[in-house]
Amino acid sequence: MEEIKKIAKELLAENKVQLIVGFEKGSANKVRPAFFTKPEEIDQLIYNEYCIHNIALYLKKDICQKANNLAIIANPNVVRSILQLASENQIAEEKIKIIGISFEGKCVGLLDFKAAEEFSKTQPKGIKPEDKALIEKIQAMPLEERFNYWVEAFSPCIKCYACRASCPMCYCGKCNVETNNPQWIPVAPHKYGNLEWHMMRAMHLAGRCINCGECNRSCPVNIPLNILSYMLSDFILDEFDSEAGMNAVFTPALSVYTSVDKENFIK
Amino acid sequence: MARIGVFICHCGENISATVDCPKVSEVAAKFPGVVYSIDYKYMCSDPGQSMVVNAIKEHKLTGVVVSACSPRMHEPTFRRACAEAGLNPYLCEMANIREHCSWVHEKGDKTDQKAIDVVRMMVEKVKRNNALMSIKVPVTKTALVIGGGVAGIQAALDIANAGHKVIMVERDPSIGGHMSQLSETFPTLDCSQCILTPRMVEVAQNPNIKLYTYAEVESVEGFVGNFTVKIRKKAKSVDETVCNGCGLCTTKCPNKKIPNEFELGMGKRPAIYVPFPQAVPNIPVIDKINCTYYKTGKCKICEKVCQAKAIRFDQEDEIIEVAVGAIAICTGFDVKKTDFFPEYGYGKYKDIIDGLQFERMASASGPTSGEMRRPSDGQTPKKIVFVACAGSRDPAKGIEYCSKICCMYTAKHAMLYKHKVHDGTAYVFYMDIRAAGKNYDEFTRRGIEEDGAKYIRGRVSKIYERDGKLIVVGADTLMNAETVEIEADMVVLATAGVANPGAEELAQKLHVSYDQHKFFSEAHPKLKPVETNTAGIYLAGACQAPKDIPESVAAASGVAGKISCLFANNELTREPLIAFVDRTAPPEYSSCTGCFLCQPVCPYNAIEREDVKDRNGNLIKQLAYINPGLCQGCGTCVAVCKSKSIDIDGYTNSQMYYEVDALLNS
Amino acid sequence: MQKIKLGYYPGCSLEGSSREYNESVQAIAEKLGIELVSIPDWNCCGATAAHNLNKELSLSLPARNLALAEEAGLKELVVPCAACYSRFTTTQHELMHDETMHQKVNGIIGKEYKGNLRILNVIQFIEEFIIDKLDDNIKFEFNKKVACYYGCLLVRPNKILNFDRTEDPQTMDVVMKKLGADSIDWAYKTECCGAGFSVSFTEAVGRLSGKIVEDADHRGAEALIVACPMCHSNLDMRRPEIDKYNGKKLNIPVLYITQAIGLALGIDRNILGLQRHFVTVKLNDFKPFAKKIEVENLQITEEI
Amino acid sequence: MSEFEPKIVAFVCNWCTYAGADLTGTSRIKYSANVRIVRFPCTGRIDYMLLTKAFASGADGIIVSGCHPNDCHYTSGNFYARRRWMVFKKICDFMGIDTRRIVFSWVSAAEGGKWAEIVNSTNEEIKKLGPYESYHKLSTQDILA
Amino acid sequence: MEIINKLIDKSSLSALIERLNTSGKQVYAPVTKNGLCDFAKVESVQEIDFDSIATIQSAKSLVFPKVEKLLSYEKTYDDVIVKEVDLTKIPEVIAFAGRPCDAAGFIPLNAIFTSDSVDQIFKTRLDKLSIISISCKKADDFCFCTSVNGSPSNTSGSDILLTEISETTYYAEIITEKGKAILDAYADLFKDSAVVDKTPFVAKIDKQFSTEIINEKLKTLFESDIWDHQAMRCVGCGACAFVCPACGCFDIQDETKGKDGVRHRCWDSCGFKIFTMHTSGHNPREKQAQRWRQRIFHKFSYQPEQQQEFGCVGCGRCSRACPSDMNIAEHLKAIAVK
Repeated sequence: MEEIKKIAKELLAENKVQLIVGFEKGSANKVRPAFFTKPEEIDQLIYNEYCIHNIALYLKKDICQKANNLAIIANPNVVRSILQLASENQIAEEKIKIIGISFEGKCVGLLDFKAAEEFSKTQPKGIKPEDKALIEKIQAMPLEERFNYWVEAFSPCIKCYACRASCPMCYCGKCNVETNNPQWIPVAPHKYGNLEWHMMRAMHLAGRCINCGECNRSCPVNIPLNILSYMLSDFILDEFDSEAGMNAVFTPALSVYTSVDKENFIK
Repeated sequence: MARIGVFICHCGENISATVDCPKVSEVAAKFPGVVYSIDYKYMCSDPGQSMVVNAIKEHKLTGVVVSACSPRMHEPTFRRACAEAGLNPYLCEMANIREHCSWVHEKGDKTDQKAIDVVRMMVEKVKRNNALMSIKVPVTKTALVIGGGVAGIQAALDIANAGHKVIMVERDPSIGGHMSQLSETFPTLDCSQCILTPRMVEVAQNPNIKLYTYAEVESVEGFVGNFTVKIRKKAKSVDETVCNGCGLCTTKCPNKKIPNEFELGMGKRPAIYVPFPQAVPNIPVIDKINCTYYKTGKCKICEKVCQAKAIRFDQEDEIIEVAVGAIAICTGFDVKKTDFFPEYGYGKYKDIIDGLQFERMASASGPTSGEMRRPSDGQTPKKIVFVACAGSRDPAKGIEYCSKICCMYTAKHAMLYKHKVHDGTAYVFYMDIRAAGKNYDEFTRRGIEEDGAKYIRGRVSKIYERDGKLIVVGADTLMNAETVEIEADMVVLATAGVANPGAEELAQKLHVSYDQHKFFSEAHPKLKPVETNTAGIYLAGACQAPKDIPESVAAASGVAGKISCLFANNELTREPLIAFVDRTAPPEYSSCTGCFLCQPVCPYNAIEREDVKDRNGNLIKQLAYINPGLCQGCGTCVAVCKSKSIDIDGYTNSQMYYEVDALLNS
Repeated sequence: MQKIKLGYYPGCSLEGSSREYNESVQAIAEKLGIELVSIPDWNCCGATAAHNLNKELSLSLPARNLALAEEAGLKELVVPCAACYSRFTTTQHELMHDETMHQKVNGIIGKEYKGNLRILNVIQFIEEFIIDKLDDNIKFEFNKKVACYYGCLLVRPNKILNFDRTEDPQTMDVVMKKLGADSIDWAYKTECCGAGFSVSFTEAVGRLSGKIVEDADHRGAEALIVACPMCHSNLDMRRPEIDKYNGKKLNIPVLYITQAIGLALGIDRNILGLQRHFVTVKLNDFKPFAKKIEVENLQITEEI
Repeated sequence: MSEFEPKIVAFVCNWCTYAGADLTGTSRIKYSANVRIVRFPCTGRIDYMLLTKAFASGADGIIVSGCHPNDCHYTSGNFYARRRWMVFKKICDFMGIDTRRIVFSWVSAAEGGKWAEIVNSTNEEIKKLGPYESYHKLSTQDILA
Repeated sequence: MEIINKLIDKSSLSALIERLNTSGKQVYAPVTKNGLCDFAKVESVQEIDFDSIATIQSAKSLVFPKVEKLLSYEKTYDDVIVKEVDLTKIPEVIAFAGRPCDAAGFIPLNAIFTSDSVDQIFKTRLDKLSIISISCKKADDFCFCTSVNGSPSNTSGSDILLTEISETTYYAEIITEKGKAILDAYADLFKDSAVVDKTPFVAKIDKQFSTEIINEKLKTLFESDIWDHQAMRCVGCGACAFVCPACGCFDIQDETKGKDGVRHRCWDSCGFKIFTMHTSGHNPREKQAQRWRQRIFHKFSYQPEQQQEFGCVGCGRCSRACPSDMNIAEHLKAIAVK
């Protein structure tokens, strides 16, 4: 914590960055994302086990886009998001300094992309045992029950799009659901509209999701939609040996192929 | 509001015998947006087309659905008719109710319903068609000929003689190809080199032809009329502009024990060499792998003896970029080596050779000066066995096809052998004698009847060596399939003609398709035999399938004709069914996010990065841009784009969506 | 040493006319710490020409054995008899490629055959589980000139078995070279021994097997090495007919490859069943094993 | 009640399967009339959203078919499609969407017979499965109600 | 109408819910399922969660559902046949055990839907809705009703307000005719009561600012940089608007299936970028800060000016739901002292 503050303060004091993205105390006993531009503000900066928001999200927001250079307090999820965003031409290495923090909360200092890649590979994967258990539970259900499970699970969805808004990988200026003529995904939050929306989102994240679980955390009605992506990430790693968030130069699984991709269902 | 006309064709009785065309027309008339619907006996006939033309004018149609045969058949016909009536041709769609309906289903309500549904789907699609302008592109009137065998030579000369520029690229140090290796040619038994060499010289001397030997195609970009080709000119270590071809270096080279490729390993050559005496160009190259200097850093004898001071040890590969308008692939074929045949000893018996090796042995300029001497001990074989169909027509070997030339050359070989070894016996094992061709059957007959080649109809199951003889075990199917065992001195396998080893890689560079045997695929087996599926790229010779010399030459002249037709125009029109990226007003500029995940999926490298800049030149956004000249319209990028920022004319998201949506109403 | 447990299908021959094959397989397995578990309640594999007459039966007989092996929780199944191996592998191939037949056969045998089993012939068994252990356990070099005889069933049809090169197989040669043998190149490696006529038309056996034995002998082989009970029977038991065909008496003995390995491992000749052979196995004077023998690993899958 | 006649939509590429289906016609091989063919330039163009859209539009079964691997007119569109389908099938399975109703196949321009077989076998399979009620209810009946 | 004061035993609530149900009314009340408390249809009092401070979502979906059919249509060859919604099919609903802020939310919502032209569907739903609220015993850090003219025992918006005054008894204030109708129908469950001072029985929530000050300050703050500052961490989702009892923005969507179609109304949020996006691609509220400003201005400036109602009831739901901890009370306080 003190080390983080020290690095942050120095970066600002020595004019190495214009902006630091981190956390501060929030309302009640929450923490919240915060932005620091002056060394003296760094006293407000905190980092603790509650700082789990994937603040890589802000790299694509105005505040960070305007800054010429910035630093970000980055746990492994944020680091992986940064690498994935970089691979998708969304951020440039020269603009960003990564203050790496392990899942245990240990500061590993400033990381360039090369070091970030190493760091990302050594850190454990994000998936939680309870999520894994839920995936297995669902997979064990008979077909119709699986379908009904999801229809029910999505039924509280109000299409507030917090999942999309808080996902660093959902940076499209115009989301597919906002594309009309044709209207691919029904906008209305009825059961069908919800099912198609979440399926489409999972497909769009396929091979790109870094499994931070932010979508689930942000969802005001607690839909376990992160497991859709978890499940696909697992599949894609197994099937194509492809894993998002590990390399700054990377082509996601659905934008490449090998002539020997193995399936067993094409007649 | 859309004003769609629907035209239902009976196709004589091809459609109407199964589909109730008047009923389909009646139902279609009630589809929203349809203002005119009619059925007629032959829509593609003149009166039929006139109906379309008149209806467009009379009913002010904004779109046309012709419900008839496959669009692969008559789409151009009806698009032309629309254009004639002043309707943009791309506002015409075809509903396939013949190949996909009347010909494959029984008469009945279900089939009628299907026809109706198909028409409805196309009506919904055509409502959303965009008027498109065909794309005009300039034509670079230079042709690239890849491969300098007889096909390449013929194509290059014909194109050059039509007045166009030609660039020829040959992988080996000399042009000439396999034909230059042959001894005599069937069915006339004239000397191969005697007829080929003058043509080779002509290529070298034609001012319209630029020849690159010892060179390979590195990459090809672009499209018909406008290809950019990078050619790798491998370092010959000899300055071609200075060398006078005296050949002194090749005689002085101390390292003369290198297996000679031209002689198929049966002769030797030095490290600096000209492949054969009549080579064009007559410039030696240094084989860097075997050259003593390149291996040890010492020697340089060639440099010392060269009067012209032409040796350049520091020469490097050179990449030359050329612009061409058309490409002729004339890369030829290869033959399977004898090690392909486990039952014939996996190539371990020295006296089993392939047909091409026999050609060299029979050639007066070959390693034995045309004398029959077997490789193992130089003895003259008294008993020789020719095995036709060695690999060919054998599904178990993965080569189902007939290699076509073997029957003829095997007959020729048997004759040549008999002409040289009068007391020898020549056996030929064969499956069938395929001698269709002018004077071909007469030729094989001569081999049997006059030269006494012993033809045995049957296959050779195995060959093994025992006590210095090759035991050829086969069956004579005309003699009760009895086992035949011949103790031979030498065996010649007419091994299968196969694609060049580099064919697949070249096909991928050129984006042309190839069959499972890696032979290049023609666009249509009958009607487009020298075209590929990629516009502007043509095929001649045995790179397409095994061919003999006359066929290769005919195809090459065909290609030259096609290319000359292409070059007769200054501009080309292309189908405008290509992808494009959404653009909109600032500050968005586009819904494209610049993730460029579309870029790797494009097979044509048509997706570029476009910088959106403000007036001061500062970068605002980077967007995908699809080069309309390069895009071939596969649409893979469309499906990959998450924000639906890419769409493709002819198959837009909207068209496909509503085509599917139209299913519901049945 | 961790004990390896593998499924085992001896089949009828190995219980009868080719007991020494069974004995030698068991002996080397035991010596090298491998437990071979026989399929409980196994039945005949149906290896005759029956598959030409009744396809369902010819698939069901092996399928039942395979299903039983799966039920017993076995992952690999060692099938030393080449004929059994051929039927088993063919059955697996056919059922996995024909769902209708698969269902039908499941119905006939009243069990569900899943197709998860790996079926190994004796050479595959040796390659996978024996060969690596040889260096540490070998006592004698098999310093003899041998002709490895594969016969028809071990490598054909290649499309189904996908094992070794059909026309010029090498796997046995590699094993024998590893034992220190001089494995010769000869002409009759995969020629038919006439097994189909073993009883009914021994004259044909005499001719077919005669050529095999003669060529091996002619090229100076001191032993024929086989991996199939049928081949062994013909080449060993039909020696009178063979000699009659060749017009001379040939004394070259015929050994199962497992017997050869057994000898190299120093197992007693009687345990390996050598005394049961018709042609006396005189081979002795084996050199004590001195150093690891490096054998160049030939590419042994057919490339087409 | 008359027998259930499934609605099957086929998404096919122009160069292989569409041409293959043309060949089925030219060869006069009969197959079920329950299929409706939608032509695309390439399987690479086929958006997975169109597949769910087809179910939502009342389809009971879907065929997706294109050039065999290595045969793609555009060299690689079918390879990308194959990956996309692998992932799409996975998510569909996970979400309880009945992938038995989606048949993927490679049918070349020369495989007229295979095309007829694919259509017929799909038709039989879907007949066994019955109408895709759960999806139609969700996507259409519930919404229009 | 003058408030009628009554008492009702806690034990009678069970009968009340049951009898309301049997009379054909649909009773909606806070129910906790999978750790989430939201309004749901109940048939017995046991299902109800009386303890939660507030449901995640407000009660607004009872009159303004997240998706609602406005009409259906059928396209013919040359026409469109429109079928209106049958208003008589709209059920009578009781919103039970919501908080005073839930009830208060219906006031600005009603103003949005009925102030100039009257939205018949909304009006019918609201007319058929009776609201029986319960005063708040507890509050959390996000509650700020007292700053926006409300209170934990505020009666406005409710038809009946219950306040727990003992372990066994609720004090019931019958506020409107609709409330009286319920009282009359189930009079046996109520007992007479004098006026009770509710203050000791309800939560204490400090007033942090006043709506008047906010309204006044906003007049000069349109161009202020405070919006940039406050909206910095906003992720731009619609959670705040969708859980807000007073947010009434909606989107209209036609969903067509072949020739049949329906027109849907579904929730929309001014926080979304696309909310004001023009066809041309131009967006007058291009930045998130502008959208945040719109949210505050609408609730505290435009709505009071045009409809004489503030668009915020201080329930704090938006702050609780916000993925990036945008606390509206904190931001309003900052505006008040600017």
